[in-house]
Amino acid sequence: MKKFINNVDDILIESLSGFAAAHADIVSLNLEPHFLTRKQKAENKVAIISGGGSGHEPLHSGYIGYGMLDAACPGHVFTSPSPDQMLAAAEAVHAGKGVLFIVKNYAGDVMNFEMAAEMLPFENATVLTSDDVAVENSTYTTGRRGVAGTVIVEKVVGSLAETGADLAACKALGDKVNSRTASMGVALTSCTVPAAGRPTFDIGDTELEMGVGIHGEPGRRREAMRNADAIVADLVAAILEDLKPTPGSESEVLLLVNGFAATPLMELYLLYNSASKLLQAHGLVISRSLVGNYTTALDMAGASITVTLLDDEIRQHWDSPVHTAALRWQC
Amino acid sequence: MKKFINNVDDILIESLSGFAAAHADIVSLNLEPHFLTRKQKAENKVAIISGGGSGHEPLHSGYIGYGMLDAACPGHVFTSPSPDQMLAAAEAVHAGKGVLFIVKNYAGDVMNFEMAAEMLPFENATVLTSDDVAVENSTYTTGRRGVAGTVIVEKVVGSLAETGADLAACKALGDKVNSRTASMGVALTSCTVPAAGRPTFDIGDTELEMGVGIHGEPGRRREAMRNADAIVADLVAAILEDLKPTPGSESEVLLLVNGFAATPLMELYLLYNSASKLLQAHGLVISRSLVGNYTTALDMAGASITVTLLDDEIRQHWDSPVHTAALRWQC
Amino acid sequence: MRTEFILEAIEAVNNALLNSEAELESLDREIGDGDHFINLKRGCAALLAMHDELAPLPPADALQRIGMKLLSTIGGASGPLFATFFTTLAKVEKAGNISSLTEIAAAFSASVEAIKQRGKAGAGEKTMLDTLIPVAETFGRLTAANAAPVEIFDAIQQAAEAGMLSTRDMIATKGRAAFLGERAIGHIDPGARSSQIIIHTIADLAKQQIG
Amino acid sequence: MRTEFILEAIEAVNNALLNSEAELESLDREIGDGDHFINLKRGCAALLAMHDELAPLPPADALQRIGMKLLSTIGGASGPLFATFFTTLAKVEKAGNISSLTEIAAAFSASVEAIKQRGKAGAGEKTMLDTLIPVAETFGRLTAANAAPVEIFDAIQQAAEAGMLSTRDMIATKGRAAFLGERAIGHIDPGARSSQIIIHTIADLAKQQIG
Ligand SMILES: Nc1ncnc2c1ncn2[C@@H]1O[C@H](COP(=O)(O)OP(=O)(O)O)[C@@H](O)[C@H]1O
Ligand SMILES: Nc1ncnc2c1ncn2[C@@H]1O[C@H](COP(=O)(O)OP(=O)(O)O)[C@@H](O)[C@H]1O
Ligand SMILES: [Mg+2]
Ligand SMILES: [Mg+2]
Ligand SMILES: [Mg+2]
Ligand SMILES: [Mg+2]
Repeated sequence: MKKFINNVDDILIESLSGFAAAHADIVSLNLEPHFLTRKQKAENKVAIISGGGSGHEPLHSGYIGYGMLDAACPGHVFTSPSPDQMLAAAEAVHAGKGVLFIVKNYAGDVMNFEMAAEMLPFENATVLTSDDVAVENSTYTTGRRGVAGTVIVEKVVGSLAETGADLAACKALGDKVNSRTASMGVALTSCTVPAAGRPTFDIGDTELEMGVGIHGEPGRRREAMRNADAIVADLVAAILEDLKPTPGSESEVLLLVNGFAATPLMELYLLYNSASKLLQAHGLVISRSLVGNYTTALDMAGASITVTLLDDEIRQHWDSPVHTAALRWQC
Repeated sequence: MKKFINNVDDILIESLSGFAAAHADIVSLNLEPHFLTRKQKAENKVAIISGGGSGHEPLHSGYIGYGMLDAACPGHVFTSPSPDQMLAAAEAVHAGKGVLFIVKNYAGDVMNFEMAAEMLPFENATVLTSDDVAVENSTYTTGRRGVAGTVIVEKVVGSLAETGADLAACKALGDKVNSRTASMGVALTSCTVPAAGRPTFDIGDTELEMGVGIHGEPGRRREAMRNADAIVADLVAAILEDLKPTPGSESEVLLLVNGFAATPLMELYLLYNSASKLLQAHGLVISRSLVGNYTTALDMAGASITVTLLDDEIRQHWDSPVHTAALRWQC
Repeated sequence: MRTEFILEAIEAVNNALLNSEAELESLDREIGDGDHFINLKRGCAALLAMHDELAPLPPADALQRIGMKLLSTIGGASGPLFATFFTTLAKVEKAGNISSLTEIAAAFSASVEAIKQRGKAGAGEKTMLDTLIPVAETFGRLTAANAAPVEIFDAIQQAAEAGMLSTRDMIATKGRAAFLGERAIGHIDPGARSSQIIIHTIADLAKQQIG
Repeated sequence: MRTEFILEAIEAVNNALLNSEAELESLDREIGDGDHFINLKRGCAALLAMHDELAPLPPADALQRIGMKLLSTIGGASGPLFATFFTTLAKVEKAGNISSLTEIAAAFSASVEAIKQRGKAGAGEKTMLDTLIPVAETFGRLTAANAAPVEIFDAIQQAAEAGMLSTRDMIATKGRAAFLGERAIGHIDPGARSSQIIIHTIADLAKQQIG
């Protein structure tokens, strides 16, 4: 394992400190318990809080700021944060209109946020994101994993909250975006958890892991490496099978090609090229796009494709001003 | 070599097509010769054109747009573009006030842009970027390489050009920023040129390449892997030795921690944390920051640190609105 | 319950888990995300660091603090579950001192029940519960039958081991391994194994103190 | 000059370069960025594709088009240099047919001179010029001395090889390898080697046509 670290035990705090220093105009960092908030506390809005294991940067801290999150709780690498973090974060950013937690659907995150919600002295609700169609839903009561689609939920809900909408409306929009969003990923290499010091899984030079999770969890199947168009065709097919857009409806979609960290932008744009052609051939109109490392898996090489079926409400809240470390436009 | 590609020969065009499709609101792509321009042609300003080998994305195409470049000419992977591209791009974006080429100092880029400049029917000038202090200047007449500091030159000059400043002023500011900017990088792995199909250099599991170039050119020396603070201390020392900021002057600097592509944001922020402490200890004030993959080297794991000595003029043009695929603020 | 025993148990469990680093890490790498050992190690370290703070406390208070500390240090899926176990144990102890083996068995059973509720899980889902449920059942059955303490602890250790091993052939329907479907078959659940190590260690300690 | 000979030379050079893929690639990996072979291959392929367009042209026009095509296809450092070589050759040919070996030697020398100017480089800087300059010198000297053609071509091949090999012990002061300082020592310059292959191939072809 070769990583830029000093001490495995200090990686989180040093990285958070660097993040907070580099973006001191946007965020403030609190330590013990660890959480980050907007520099300027927002007033009179639902407080939007997310969090999860670290190693997925810029998720979630990179999405704190105007138009998106009020606070984020970073756990240790790939480990859910704990309720004390969420309680302290909620205390810091609550602005009288309740708290909405945006939580990726993993047992650990769900239980920790649930315990926080139970202890929280404020009105609160939770949006569980579960966009990963690699996990076939039916047989497992756990449901699907939340992956890169979470960014879209956070952006859209964050925008609505900025308008002063109430908790129920924010929760409803979050659930709607989640239900209209589907993702699937593929890995070319494993990631290495710093504290473990060796790759999470072994993968050959001519293999890929189709449907991999953002923690290096194995996916649908191990396969022989194929060309980009063939890989994208499988990802897009699984996504469309899930979203089932009305054929020929010219439905508008948002297409996110997300890198897991170690895949260069040049390849991500090549994947975008391939995916966009397939979606268009399916009668869809790609009216919004995002390409880059938005939900990563430590140092994994690989990428995921996310499609959200837009409607006027979602599109409007996607387009609205946002000012965070990792997403910024119109301001 | 595992990469998301279809055909090695098509990687450039497919990636450019994806880029142009994903950012169709900002850029237009021309093929044969390959160049990209702003969607809306700018009027009455110096046309700022850059270019270079591909594989450094988002450099340069990702910096096309309001407040930065008017056009970019992408060469094949790690290969300078050719004069026909620059001539066609200049033809497309020239707006009556001349053309400024921003060129990284490599023999190939220099010669190709020089030939274009000789053939160009418009007034033109060139800013050569040469911020890489890994190359000790004195003994080699070639001078230093241009690396991530190029982004800062492009942003600052792009902003000045937007004000209607003339060619000489743009050239002078570009040269000034370049002379106040120093960078140095370190690689943990090699990159793999797709057409070559194997890593450019071999590097052991406990080695690093100090002073590596953005094409995987060997650096100052091969060393044993060390902790992040020790690595950063060497990079910062070389940079400060070059910039020689007046000690204790509280000089303001811009600190860019740039990833070469395969290094996760979590590690880049950790490097930022380390570098910022050293600069502060040196009496410098870090008043502007940028952390991310801004000048990459295909799929190399590694990072570079860039410091620019700010003054009022440079800071103002750094802060001004910019709207490109990879840098966007205030609009 | 005695706080002293709790502190001894923490130390013994910490040692036992540290000795299983490679195994636990690889189990969670195979069907999880590789951090289960690290999570537990962090939790144990936090508890060891609390030694002087816990020592003077009555057991109910010690258990409650242990639960809250585990909640804020382990994280992940196992954090809230271990925390729930200890805070439930604290509640039962608070309600009336747990002293006889029968009372301990009942308190254990209530705490395992709380884990089931927190994780919305039951037996056969390839989790730590496949270790804990048979242990609770064996513990309750043998104390009710007034079996000899050593016999009870032996039986608990066997139940834990059998339960842990039974996860090998299961498909997971809870936790991270649930995303793997058929691919989880053939791998022992890391949480089932760590719970079995913990149970085994504490039972050994109890046997020593009896013997 | 005959266009036919130029076309034959292109084909022969293309074959020779393709046969040296691994070597050229590894030379540029060692002290450059690994693309020199690919750049040349792309240039050759473009020239081969122009065959029917070039065939009917007078040699000056063919050379000019070759230069411009190489300029727009090779890229990198070698693109403008090869292009400069051919456009200079075209200019000389245009000014008055190059036919005798003496005229060819003079034209070659002028074209190498143009490369020196374009790249602001000279002998001993560890570039293609370390192959080309000795060749130009040998070519000029032996044609002036009225040496036999075969002897001239043999001498050219030897000069090219010696020049190419001489780059091994040099520090580079031009091109990408200049950034390596001492570390470039021990490696032959890729451009020096490719130029040597090209010269060797064309000299062989010339010898065949004579013999
Ligand atoms: N709902 C649940 N009920 C009981 N145990 C669970 C549940 N979900 C997960 N676990 C247990 O947690 C273990 C994983 O713990 P750990 O690796 O620390 O957390 P994470 O899965 O969040 O990385 C699994 O092996 C399993 O035994
Ligand atoms: N200034 C120069 N003058 C002459 N030859 C040069 C000069 N700079 C580079 N070269 C030659 O170009 C070769 C490299 O070509 P190539 O790999 O195609 O381009 P790049 O270096 O841009 O990747 C070097 O090996 C060297 O022989
Ligand atoms: Mg985990
Ligand atoms: Mg090159
Ligand atoms: Mg785990
Ligand atoms: Mg090269």
